[in-house]
This record gives sequence, C-alpha cells and structure tokens, in this order.
Amino acid sequence: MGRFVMNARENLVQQALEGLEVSDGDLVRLNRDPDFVTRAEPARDEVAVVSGGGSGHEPLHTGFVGRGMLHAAVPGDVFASPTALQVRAAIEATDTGRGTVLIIKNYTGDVLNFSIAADLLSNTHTVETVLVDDDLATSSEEEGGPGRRGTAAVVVTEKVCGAAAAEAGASVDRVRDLGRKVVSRSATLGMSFRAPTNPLTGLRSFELEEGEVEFGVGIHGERGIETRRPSGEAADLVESLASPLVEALGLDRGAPVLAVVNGLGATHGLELSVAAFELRRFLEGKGLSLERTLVGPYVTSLDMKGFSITLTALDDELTELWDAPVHTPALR
Amino acid sequence: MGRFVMNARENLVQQALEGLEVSDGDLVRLNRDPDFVTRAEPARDEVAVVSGGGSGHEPLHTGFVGRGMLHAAVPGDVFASPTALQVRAAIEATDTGRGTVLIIKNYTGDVLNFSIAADLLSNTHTVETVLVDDDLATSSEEEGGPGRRGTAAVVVTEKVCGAAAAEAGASVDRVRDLGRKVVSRSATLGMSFRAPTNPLTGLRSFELEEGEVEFGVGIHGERGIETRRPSGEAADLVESLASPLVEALGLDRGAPVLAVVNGLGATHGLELSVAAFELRRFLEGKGLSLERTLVGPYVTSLDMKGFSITLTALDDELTELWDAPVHTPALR
Amino acid sequence: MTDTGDTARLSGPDARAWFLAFADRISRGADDLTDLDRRAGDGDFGWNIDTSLGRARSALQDIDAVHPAEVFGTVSDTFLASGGTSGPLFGLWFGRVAHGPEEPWTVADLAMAFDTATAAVQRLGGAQVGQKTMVDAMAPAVQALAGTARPGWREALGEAAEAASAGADSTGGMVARKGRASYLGERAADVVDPGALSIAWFFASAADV
Amino acid sequence: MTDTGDTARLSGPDARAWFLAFADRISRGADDLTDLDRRAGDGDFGWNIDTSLGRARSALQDIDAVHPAEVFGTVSDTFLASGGTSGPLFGLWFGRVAHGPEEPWTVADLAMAFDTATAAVQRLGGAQVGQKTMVDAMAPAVQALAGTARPGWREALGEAAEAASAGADSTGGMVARKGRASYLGERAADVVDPGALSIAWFFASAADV
Ligand SMILES: Nc1ncnc2c1ncn2[C@@H]1O[C@H](COP(=O)(O)OP(=O)(O)O)[C@@H](O)[C@H]1O
Ligand SMILES: Nc1ncnc2c1ncn2[C@@H]1O[C@H](COP(=O)(O)OP(=O)(O)O)[C@@H](O)[C@H]1O
Ligand SMILES: [Mg+2]
Ligand SMILES: [Mg+2]
Ligand SMILES: [Mg+2]
Ligand SMILES: [Mg+2]
Repeated sequence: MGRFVMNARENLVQQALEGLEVSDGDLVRLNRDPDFVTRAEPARDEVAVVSGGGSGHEPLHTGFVGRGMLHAAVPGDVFASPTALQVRAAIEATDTGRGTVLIIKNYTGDVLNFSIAADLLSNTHTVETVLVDDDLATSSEEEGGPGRRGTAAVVVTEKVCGAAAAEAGASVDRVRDLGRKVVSRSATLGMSFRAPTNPLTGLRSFELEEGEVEFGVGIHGERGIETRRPSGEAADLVESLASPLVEALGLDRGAPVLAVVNGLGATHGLELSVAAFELRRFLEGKGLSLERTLVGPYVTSLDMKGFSITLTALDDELTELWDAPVHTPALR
Repeated sequence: MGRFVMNARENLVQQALEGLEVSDGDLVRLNRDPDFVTRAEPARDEVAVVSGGGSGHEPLHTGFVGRGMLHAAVPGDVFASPTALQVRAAIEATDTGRGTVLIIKNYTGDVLNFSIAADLLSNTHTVETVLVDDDLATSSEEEGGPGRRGTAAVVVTEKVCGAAAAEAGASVDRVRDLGRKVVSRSATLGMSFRAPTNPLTGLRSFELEEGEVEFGVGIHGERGIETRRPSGEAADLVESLASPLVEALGLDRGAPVLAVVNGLGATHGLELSVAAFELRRFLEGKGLSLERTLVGPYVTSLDMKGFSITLTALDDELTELWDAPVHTPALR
Repeated sequence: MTDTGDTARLSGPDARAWFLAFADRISRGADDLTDLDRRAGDGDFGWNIDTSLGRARSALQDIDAVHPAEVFGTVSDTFLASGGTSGPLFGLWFGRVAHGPEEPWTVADLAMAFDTATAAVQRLGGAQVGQKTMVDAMAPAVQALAGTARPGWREALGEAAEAASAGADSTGGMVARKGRASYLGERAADVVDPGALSIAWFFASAADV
Repeated sequence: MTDTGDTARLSGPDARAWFLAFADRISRGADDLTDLDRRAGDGDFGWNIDTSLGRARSALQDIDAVHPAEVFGTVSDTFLASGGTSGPLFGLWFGRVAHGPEEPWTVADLAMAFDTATAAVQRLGGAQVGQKTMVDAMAPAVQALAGTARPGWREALGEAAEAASAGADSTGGMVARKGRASYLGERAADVVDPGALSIAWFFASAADV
C-alpha cells in the first residue's frame, strides 16, 4: 500500500483532482459532485468539446482541458467509466448553445454512460459523438463484438476537435466530422515490459519473465495479444509496432504522418526519445514523411513500463489544426 | 536488457538526443561531437545561461533549453558528468559577448568539469557559476566534505536565471546573483518506493521490503539516509518531506512559497496530484502561502518510483521571474 | 393502500408512493437479485439497485413532487450516478419516462412515456427481446400499456405488471446475448435475469400505492 | 634524441616530440599505473591516461605545431574530452600551460606556464602538497623550473623531472586526502600515487626529445 502516493483508496481520484487545481488552477476548474473539470476561463461562443473516461491515464483527459482543446473532462474512478450523471452535468455546464461534441474511447462502460447522457439531453441540447477505436491489437472480424479499444489516438482527436471548435463559426457537425476523420486515419499499437501495479492491492496485473515483452497491450493492465521475446534492440521494438500501423493505414510513399510516441507510465524520457529516433529512421526507410510528433507520457496506464506508437495520416487540414495554439496543463 | 527501450548501451544518450531533435526540433538543436543542445533560435544579445550534467534525469536539462530558460544544456552519459570539452564548447557556442552563467548541480564530477571549462576560457570569456546544493538529506556539519547534493531546485534556478537573462540589459552578475539567491532560498527532500533499474544490467540499485520507503534519496539511485515504514498515507509522506524543509528555510507564517512536487521517474500523475493536494493542506496548516507550484516529473532518476518536494521562499522579484514567459520542450 | 384522489391520472405524490413501494420491494429482495447475478454475472446487481433506490428514497423526500416527471427525473439521477450496466440503463429508462408532461399523467401519457423510454434502452443497450435482459420485461409492459382498455392508471399498471412478470419468467429459459451473462452461454440458461425481474417488481409495486 | 635546433627555446616540434615520448612511456607503464590505482582507487587510471594520450598522438599528427601553445592546447583537448578525475585535471593543466606565448618558449616561459597551470589545478582540484595527488609531483617541478640557473630547456626540464620524481616518490608514504584513495585512508598509505608518477614521467620524457 505504501507504494502509491495516496490516502484512502476511495479518495484517490477526488484528491488528485483537487491537486490538479493546486498545480493548474490558472487553467482549469474542478466542479464537485458531480465531478468534472472545466476551463478556468470558459469559451463564450464555441462548440463544446467534452471527453472523459476512467482515471489512471493522466494526463488524459483532465490535463487536456484548456484553450484550443477540451472544454470539459469527466473522470471516472481508476479504470472505471464516469457516470452518465457526471457526463450530463459537464455537457450542461459547457454548452454555449452551439452544441457539444463528445469524444468517447471505445469501452462498453464509457460508450454506455456517455451515450445515455447525450440521449437524455436530446430534447434540449445538440450532442454529437466521436468514437475513438484506434487500437490495432483488438481488430477482429467478429460481427457485433465490442470493436477496437480506444487508446492514444484520443489525444490527437481531442487536439484536432478542440482546434476546430476554436475556429470562428465552426459548427458542431464540422467538429464531429473532423474528429471522425482523425479516428479513421489513425491506428495505435502498444507493448509492455512490466504491467501496472494495482493501487489497491499493490499487485501487478500480470507477470513477465526476464526478456519477455507483452505485445499489443491496452491501457487497463490487461494482457496483450502475445507474449514475445524480442531482441531487446529499440529498433526492433519500434518496427514491430510501427510496421503493422503503416500497413493498416495503407500509407503510401511520401504520405505525411503524425506520430505519437506515448509512454505508458514508467517509461523514461530517454527511452521515448530513443523510440522517436528509431521511429523516424523506420518511417524514412518506408519513404514516409514524419511531419509532426508528440513524444511523452500522454495516455498512461498507471505505472506500466512500456510505450505505444500512434500514427495519423495527415492532410493540410489536419496539420493546420494540429499546429493551432493550445494551452492546457499537459499540452501547450 | 529488454526492459529499457534502447539499442546498444553506448548509443543510448546520443540516440536519445537525436530523438529530442525529432520531437522538439522546432525549439532545440543538437550539436554533435562535442555533444550539447542549444536553442533552435539563438538569443542575440543576452547573458547565456548554460547547465548540464549526467543523463537519466530527463527532461532535465535538455528539456529546458529554449526562450526564457537555458541557452544550452550539456548532457553527460547516464549519471556521469559531461566532459569539460563539451561544456567549453557549449559556452563558446552561446556566448554573445555578454558573458555566461553556468548552473552546476553539486557533484564532484560536474563541479570539476564545469569549473575547468570556465577556467580555461577565463582569458576570453566572462563565466560566472551558480552551484545548486539544495538536498537537505545531505546536509552535514563536516568541514571540507562534498556538501549537499544538487537536485530539483536546479529547475527553479534555471527558470529564474533564464528569465533574468531575457530581461533587457541584464548583466552576468545580476543573473548569477539571482541564481544564487534561488539556491539560498531553496531546499529539497525526496523519498523512494522503488529504486531505479540500471539500463545496463537490468538490476535495481537497492531493494526495499514490502511497506518500506527509502527516505532522503538523491537522483542517482543511491540509498537515502534512512529506510522507514511510514503509514502509507500520502498526508504523512508529504509531511515527512515538507516539514524539515519549512524548518530549514526558516519560513514564517504568511511567507510566500513556490513548491516543486517532482516525480522521480515512475510516479504517476495521479500520485503527484495527490501529493500537491496534501502539500497545500500541510502548508496552509503552517500558515504558509503556496503561491506557485510545478508538479510533474522534471528531475527524474531513470525509472525510480518516488517523489521529491522542493520549497523556494519567494519574494516579488523571484515571483515575477518565475512567471515570465518560457518556451522549452518541457516547460512552457 | 393509500387513496390519492384521481383514479384516471397518476399524480406526483402517486408516483412518489409507487417508487417508495418499489424501493421496499427491492430492499426485501436484494439478496435474491444478487444471487441471480452471482449465478449469471458478477454478483453485484442487488447491491447496485438497492443502493441507487436508497439514494432515491432520500432524494424523493427533498422534492415537491408536483408531477410524475419530477419524480421520475429525481429517481433517474440516482441511477445515472451509479456504475455497472444496470444503473445507467435504469437511469436512462426513468430519465426518458421523465420526459412525459409536467402535469398528472393519463394512461395514454404513461403508455407513451414507457414506450419512448424502452425504445431508448433498446437503442443504447442494443438488446432485443429474447436476449435475456431487462428489455424482456420492459417490452411486454409497454405493449400492455399501449393496448389496455382500462382508463385508470392502477388497473393499467396492473396489466403492465402481469405482462412484465411473464416476460421476466421467460428469461428463465433463455441464453443471454447481452451483458455479463452472455459470457456463460448455456451454463446460465435456467437463471432468471435479475434486471428483468426488477422491472416486473417495479410495475407490481404500483398496486401498493 | 633528435636535434631540433635552438637549445634555449622549446619549439612547437620539440613539444610535439616531447608528448610523443610521453605517450610511449605511458603505453609501456599503463598496466603499472592501473595497478597502483587498483590498490588505492578504482583501477582505471592507466587506461584513462593511455586512452587520452592515444587520442593526443593522432591529434598531434593533424596540426602544424608551429609553437608549443598549439601542442599543449591540442593535448589538453584530448584530456578534457575524457571522464574520471585525472582526465579533466590533466586537461586543465595542459590547457593552462597552453596559455603561454605563441612562439618558441624560453625557460622563463616554461616556468611561468607550469606555475599558472599548477595553481589552476590546485585551485580547482583543491589539493595541497602532501595530500597524495598529482600536485605532489607538479609543485616541486614548478619550483625547480622557477629556481633553475640553466638557460637550456632540456637541462631545465631535466631538473624539473628530478624534482617531480622525488615528489612522486614521496607520495608512497602519504595518507590520501583527495580523490578516491582518500576513502582508503591508512590502508593505501604505502602506494605511490599514479597521478604523481605520471607527472614525473612527463617531465622525464623531455630527455627523449
Ligand atoms: N445491453 C443490455 N441491455 C439491456 N440490459 C442489459 C444489457 N446488459 C446487461 N443488462 C442488464 O443488466 C443486468 C446486470 O446489471 P449489473 O449487475 O448492474 O451489471 P454488471 O454486469 O456491469 O455488473 C442484467 O441482469 C441485464 O438485465
Ligand atoms: N582533488 C584532486 N586534485 C588533484 N589531483 C587529484 C585529485 N583527486 C584525484 N587526483 C588525482 O587523480 C588520480 C586518479 O585519477 P583517475 O583514476 O582518473 O580518477 P577516478 O578516481 O575518478 O577514477 C589520482 O592518482 C590523483 O593523482
Ligand atoms: Mg452485475
Ligand atoms: Mg458489476
Ligand atoms: Mg581511477
Ligand atoms: Mg574512475
């Protein structure tokens, strides 16, 4: 228990939210009961962009509230969806009359609670949704399955939607369509060297032998799709993640690409920089143009050691929105 | 070996530096052979502020190169000082004729190499030094000992000196004096739940039993001053770090304080936020005014799990410089 | 049985009394519901619904309850504030029912409100009749309300309760296609779905007003 | 022994030849130096200095060596580019010596250059004579150069070499107060300091020019 800086388990998220107000009170405000985070200076006349999901992935989503990105973030308990009541209240608090775009990572609980919140407001608010399902490891042909998980592409989606909303006169449909465009042009794969530790029990969610790596992990401490024994060379690790992404996105030579090299929690900055270096080398070898990068721990899974790579096929419109000004606790 | 994203050990730092250029090439430039990092857009007529030290503490120092902070950062190998040749070259590359302030964390190797670089340039360059020795755990009465270690207060020092240098007409003496002022008004204590893993061997630098915490750790994986069995409450952990700091700095009721709640590597954002929340509560209880905060992994020790707290006694001058604009990879 | 006046229109106080009776019924049956969920799910259903209705009970003290919409809205919120699968779905159901008129409700109002609400649950939960969920009790109740010839709300709800009860019973022979029970397939086929059973109890509780 | 002309002034080529001779001496003695450092430190001294001088040897091929300052500066850089304790201190020492005039050096120039250089090493390394470091060889050599009556650089350096050698010998009875050897205290008192010994070899190598 002493291995996590927290007081009683049931206060963890609430106290962390209050801590966010301590560190970033100039940018964000915490609403309590129901809990959600909004901008300290609300937008006056913009489509509201709202996201959220379980906690334990910080800085996602609360760290992305601010000018040029989210208008509100709705945190659930660790790895658990926020309630529909929280989501509904966040929509009500941020809708300026221009409508709301909900960005939802594809997990049953999130989809249920966010959709219910939107549905219950349908007679008074315009609410559109963007479902993020970028995790290639969970692709399956199965009809009616839960579909691919939502992982680090959600950061790109939030950035692009937030930038679009900040453009004068942007409609809720345009913001939604841009979000969906990002999703349709993005894919992610992750791997882990060490599972996260459950803050409640102090136990790891899975164990690996020396030299083993869990390939295709998500962000909730679940096992991936395969346990591998890679060479230990960063070049090989990066290629094993990036190569399926290039194929899945059908990227042709010369295609402009945005890459998110994302630390899953305990991965050091030195490591992520080496991964970024290798990713550029790999993409250049494929004749692809790495136009933009985001390197750091942005979508974490508690203290998991590992990283994910997200590729997004850019075009001029997306590049411009990616470059637009942003001012949030975690991205500026 | 597979537990660290890297290729051959001897390329780790070099490739990570190239990765920094991939992620932040708009802000920083890498000089090779000798290796150091400068701003992508050099300042024209400012006192140059240069720092550096062993790698493995990222984003320190390379992540703090940019407008309003460092003009150059000189990285050594993991936990090893850069060479005097690197430091000398970085000074020569960034001196605009207005002189240079070197910010040195107090470790024998760093002090030696930085001082030698400065000394060898003494007939052509004005070089002043600021020695950062904020770690309260290494206080000792011993004459002629190595003195206190330099830890997270170096970030505050770099920020304040960088801001001072950016002010029109600031002299090298003023920038140096402000750096020394920060140091004289700052103190730090850290604790660890899990030692860092050596990227070369895959081994931890020390082992703790369940429930044990290493109190008074530095940033090189060395043991602290005491192994404790604290309650596991964040409130107690924070108080055990912050209370000696308040005493050492002689902070009186109403004193304005800047706090750095620093993650040492694998500590999660949720945890750091809870620590920030508890720190505010503690300081308020002492009648102290927590005016500014910096919460995040800024001075890491590879993948160590733990955190440190730095307090700096503010005054109007320091507050203004802390608030001045800054644009670097890790602090904006 | 409390006489609350108008027999044709469901008033706010009627609706409140109905929910209080429902909350009592759930309190008595919570362990049985949990047991069903243990056999076909993760064993938290009784606790989930009992907690939400406990919070509803105190929230209902604090409101004027001038019309049913206010009552259903209040109850919806307590369900929406809970996790799990059934909580939000019940919250959606009651919340959609609360879109009914802001005055006492006729049987036609009731029929309309439960119809839209059930449609919303089906749309968002994705469950069809026959997939062993709460929908298997909701859908027959909606049909009963739509088809009833009785002008009094007590009687109409009585017919809905019968239909819902039969629907819940029918889940005792179904293989689940939605929710956690679907992971168990044939192995949990003989277990009655606790969500459906709760809906049957809900309609039956109107008789205690 | 190569005749390089002027016997009063040390030329650039003289200085280069001196360093090449020094590099040879270190190559032959590297294992002995490492052994001393193993007994009183961390056992890398011989390797450290041999590597730096190896790099110096090739760097010296690439320069014109028109005057000694250029030669000392080049050697200094190869030491400054290395880690450990002795590397940067040697780099500082040679680097400060390189501040001498940009023309052939008289004995007075030599005396002045080594004096400032040794002062810099003492200031930055913090070591006094008697603390079992390279300073114990540097300081007597500086004194010998300052006090010599010999106008030829070979002879003057010969006196410096003798003084440095005596200084190095004296470390064999000292308890270290600086550097890694200080952690061992009395236990390494009888070991000669490898840094001091190297300085003695440096001055002695002038005789091989
Ligand atoms: N997709 C669905 N649509 C409608 N009802 C559902 C669906 N999935 C589950 N349910 C209902 O939810 C009930 C289980 O609720 P609960 O125990 O709260 O959920 P959980 O499985 O998350 O613990 C089931 O008895 C069933 O009636
Ligand atoms: N403070 C000091 N001043 C001068 N010389 C020193 C000092 N500390 C150590 N030395 C010299 O450095 C030598 C050891 O060098 P080296 O083995 O490269 O260092 P390290 O101990 O870092 O491995 C010693 O033999 C001694 O002559
Ligand atoms: Mg359940
Ligand atoms: Mg459950
Ligand atoms: Mg040594
Ligand atoms: Mg050594």
